[in-house]
Amino acid sequence: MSLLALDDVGKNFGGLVVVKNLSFTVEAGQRVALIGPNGAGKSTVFNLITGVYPLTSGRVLFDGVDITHLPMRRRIGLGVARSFQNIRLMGHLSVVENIMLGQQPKAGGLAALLTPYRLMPRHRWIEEARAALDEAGLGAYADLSVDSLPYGVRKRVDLLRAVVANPKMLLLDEPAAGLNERETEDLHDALMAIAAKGVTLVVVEHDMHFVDRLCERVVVINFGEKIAEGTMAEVRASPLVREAYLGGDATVGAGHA
Amino acid sequence: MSGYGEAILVMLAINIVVALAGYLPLAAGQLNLGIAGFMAVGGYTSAYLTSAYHLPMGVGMAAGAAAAGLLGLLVAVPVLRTSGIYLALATFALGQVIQAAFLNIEAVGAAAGYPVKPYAGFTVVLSVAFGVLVAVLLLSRTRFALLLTATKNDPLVTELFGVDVRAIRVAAFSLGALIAGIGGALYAHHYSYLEPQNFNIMLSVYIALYVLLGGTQTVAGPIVGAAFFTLLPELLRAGSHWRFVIFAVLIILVMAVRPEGLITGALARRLRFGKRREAAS
Amino acid sequence: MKRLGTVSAIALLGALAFAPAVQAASELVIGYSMAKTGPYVSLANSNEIAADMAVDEINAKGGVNGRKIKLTKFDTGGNPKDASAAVRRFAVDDKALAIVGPFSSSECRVAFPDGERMGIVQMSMASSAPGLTADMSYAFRNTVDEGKVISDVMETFARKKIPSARAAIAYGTDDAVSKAIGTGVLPKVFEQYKSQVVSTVDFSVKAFDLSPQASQLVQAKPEVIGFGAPPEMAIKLATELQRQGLKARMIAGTTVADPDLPKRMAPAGEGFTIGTTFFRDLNPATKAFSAEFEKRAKAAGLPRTEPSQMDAATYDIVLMYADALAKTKATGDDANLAKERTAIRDHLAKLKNHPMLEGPISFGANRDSIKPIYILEAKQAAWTLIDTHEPK
Amino acid sequence: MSGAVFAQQLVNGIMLGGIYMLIAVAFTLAIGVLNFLNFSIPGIFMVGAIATWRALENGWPWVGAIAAGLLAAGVASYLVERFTYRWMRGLDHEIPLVSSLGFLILFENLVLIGYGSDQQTFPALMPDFNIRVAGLVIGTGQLISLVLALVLVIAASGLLERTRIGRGIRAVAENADTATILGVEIHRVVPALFILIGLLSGVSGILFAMNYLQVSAFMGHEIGLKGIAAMVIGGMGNIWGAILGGLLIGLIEVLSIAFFGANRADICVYGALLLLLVVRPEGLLGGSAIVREKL
Repeated sequence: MSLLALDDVGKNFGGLVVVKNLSFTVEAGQRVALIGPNGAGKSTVFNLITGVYPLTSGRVLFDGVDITHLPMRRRIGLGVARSFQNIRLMGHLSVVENIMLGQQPKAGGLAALLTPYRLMPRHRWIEEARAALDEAGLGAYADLSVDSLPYGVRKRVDLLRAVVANPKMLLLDEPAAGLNERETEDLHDALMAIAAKGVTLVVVEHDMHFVDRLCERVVVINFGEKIAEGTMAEVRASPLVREAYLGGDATVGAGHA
Repeated sequence: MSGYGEAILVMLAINIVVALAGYLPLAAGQLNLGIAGFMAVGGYTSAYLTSAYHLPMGVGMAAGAAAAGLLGLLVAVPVLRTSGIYLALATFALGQVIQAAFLNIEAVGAAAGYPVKPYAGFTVVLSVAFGVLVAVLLLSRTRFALLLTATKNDPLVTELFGVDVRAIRVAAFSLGALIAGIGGALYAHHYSYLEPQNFNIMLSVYIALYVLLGGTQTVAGPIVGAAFFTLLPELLRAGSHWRFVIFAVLIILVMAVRPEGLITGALARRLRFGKRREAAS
Repeated sequence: MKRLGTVSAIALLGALAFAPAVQAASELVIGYSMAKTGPYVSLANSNEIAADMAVDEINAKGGVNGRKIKLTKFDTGGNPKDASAAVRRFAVDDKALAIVGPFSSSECRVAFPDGERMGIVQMSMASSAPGLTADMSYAFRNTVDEGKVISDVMETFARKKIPSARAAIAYGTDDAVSKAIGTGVLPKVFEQYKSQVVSTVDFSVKAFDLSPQASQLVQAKPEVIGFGAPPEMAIKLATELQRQGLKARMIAGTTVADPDLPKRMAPAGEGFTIGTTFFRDLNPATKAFSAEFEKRAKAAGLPRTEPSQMDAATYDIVLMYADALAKTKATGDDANLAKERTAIRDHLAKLKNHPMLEGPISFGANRDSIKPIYILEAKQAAWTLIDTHEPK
Repeated sequence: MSGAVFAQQLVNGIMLGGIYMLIAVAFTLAIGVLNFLNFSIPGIFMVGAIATWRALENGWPWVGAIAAGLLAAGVASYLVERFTYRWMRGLDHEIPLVSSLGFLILFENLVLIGYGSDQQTFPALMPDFNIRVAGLVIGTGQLISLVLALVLVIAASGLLERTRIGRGIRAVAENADTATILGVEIHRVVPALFILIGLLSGVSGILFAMNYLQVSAFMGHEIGLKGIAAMVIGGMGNIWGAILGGLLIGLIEVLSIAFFGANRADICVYGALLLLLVVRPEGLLGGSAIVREKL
């Protein structure tokens, strides 16, 4: 059974068709990339999977559960977490508090909500959030406002916030965008380490070199439709894909698109 | 202590309570322009129960707070389907309706007002206000407070991280209404008289101003705001006529220089972090 | 820097809270709770002139019991909470023997219970909401019962055969005094004088548009309209009635007694008849008072220089206090303060036909004053005295 | 109630609605374009009327006095823009609201110091400023207000549709950042809009004074609150909605006074507003403006 399955998914905004008859699956533990030209509907697919937009047609299955109509806040409990293209950290919270938003206190309900944890500097949640930051090499930033951080650091905090939710599947929206070579390399290593723990990765990314190194499988969409699927090499051979990327055979797979 | 000082401290204490009532929903990004209405519900409920049924003042106040909180819950559930400005306007309408309703209820004197018998003196008012303050401070150190800020900052992302944003908003709003009820009950029992005319829109607006001027990101914000609005007109007393003009100009200037309020989260963090660094060195 | 801010804020708070006012021991202190700013400014800020006048006159004659009188003032801005603060300051910090004011009924409601708890006399110059002084013993008002005033107006109408068979009632519904006049006083008075009430309309005292009410009155065609609301509303209703073409005589009690009212509502207010407790051209004393008042009001740059009934009432309150201080041999010494304050109360409560500027004043069962009522009619943009009712 | 009185009451309601309209349009422009609940509008309304009254007291001719009132209102509104919105654009929507309230307090207290709390008599333009038709009395000031409101709204929509500054305003209403990228000079468009809002409020205040023959420091309060209600009922940001909302609020107020008494009128007016916000928050004429933001 696949971890994620999109079954004939469609999405219209008013009269505008953004996603059409889209079906693909992701197996547990896989590293999959979702690529396509600008405006192909990649981010919309993420929004459909996470429930930000309701589907116009079709269904979404996750871990054997039909989540098509599940409220978006319930999906993280099943194991779906995501990062954001335009880094959406909470500017009024500190770094460690942003990480704590990612933490999913499992039991306790109201008690978990109302524990005055900040009165206890050694509280489990704070400890865990700080430990996660230390592990990611971000410990020095823990008590700063996120607004004051450099772009690369904010990007890593955004990713870490999704990771601490302990998801089964991580949706990453352009994780490498805006990073320099060194940072991209670090990101690659970090994602490989996350994957090694058994987390499934689905990545939207324009940096084909990065995709090529990270992902085992690629799904290509254009105008909301799937036009190719397979390994990077297979996809690269597809004439439809070449056409989609402005007919330029050099752009696909060679560096930054 | 001087009689005047006591009177000012009582005003300050009640203003802090109602500022906290406005702060909780504002921390989650909702402006309540009907706080005076919730105060009226709390005040009248307590006054009526203690006068007509001779219940003890503590019971009356608790009932007043509960009534205001319950009303908040009833209003918040339908109205919070929408957000932002709509909630502000709905609460404004609600405040007007509550005021107009009390003008029509003869059992509590309608326009003539309602005398309140049990008297809450200086000590009682300050103790209750202190209790409310401690409760809100404790609350501000929980995950709930974290989620309030996150909800205000970015409701969509907060929801994606598994938070029922609407429930958080409803809870913040209703808790605020409950605290406003306590504030109203304190007012009723200290000033011994309730008039519907006192609980007008301008009172709600001023309470919202306490919070926005002080800052919506920390509990210190509404306290500083309430102190600013209570003490400044007293300090400007010498200017008599001009005091409200100076006061208005100060509001405009403060908001121009610190649009997020006098006390921001970043400032509070800097102070806290600074302290920690000092302790470490 | 931050710490400096905190420290100075605490210091400031401390200064506010703990600094008692410094008093010269040789003076007898009277508190004056005034609504000099805020919503009542136009009615209340001239009271201060009358109060100062009274104090100056007393001190010019050597004061009371060999000591000068000192008026210590507190501006409440018309706000009940501040009126409460004022009582506390006068009673605790200033060691006042009695308090002039507060002004409005809303302030009295809050300040009277405070005064009761602290055992200090207060006397309002303007509040006329019914029943405010019941259950109290230190709360006085130098104002009269609206029922008596309006009844006097109707008695004058009956005596002078002014047509009043068809009557209507117009009152403010969200103000205690106005509503009491509209629902309690006027129906009873009209019944007593055999006037048939053909229409009753109510309005909010904040309303600006009285067209629906006027339309109803126009249809009912009354000869007199009993009116219960503040003066501003009288102008609005008279103007609107004129616009819709109704000629009826409006009558009212002391709520609309504004010296400038006929001028402000002219020509719509022609024939408006009210009962009040002060008339400037009554006798040499009132004329002299008015002349001196006018001089001081001009010097202070006030827009209105003619004294109102509240100004006269304020003046008389100070004089009554001075008389009470003299009769009770008050010293203002800390040790006897509570006893002396109570003695003042007991003296005032027994006052009978005490000759004052407004006429002979007594205090009734609830310590509301009983004094002459002057019936005034608006003629050519001025009040003219058409009748006087001495207290029985 | 007889037919004649009911007809008169309908006229009264529509005429009162005419007064509410203009102020509702001013509120709706501020909300629709700038997402700014501008609480200084009742203050500007009052400033326009007071300035006109002062000028008349000083013996100015009517035209000059009205021009002075409009100028004062325009300047006041520009000041509000200068010291509230300009410094706070892009922050939470309730922040400029605080400063606009600061301005309301400022304007009212300045007038309070200058002219007292008394309501002042505003001179009548002519002895009987009314039209009498078939037993009905129609206030000319209200009628002018009603007609003027309609004319101004048609003119304003024309302005928004056809002129450069109008297109700029609409672009800002869509998205201020995009508008800036598209080359809209936001630093000129927004002040222009504020001056327009000021003039509308000023006209409204002057017509109010001519009609009710009174001005005072707090004259803007009641009408401002009703104007907000009218704006919401019509649909925030929709100019025609403000017209409809103004009429409806006027009618609800007058008819509820006539049938249930004045102490029930506020319950009816604000109860209707509350009900509408629960049932149909976008207002009667408002489209569904609540679109999920894009990630």
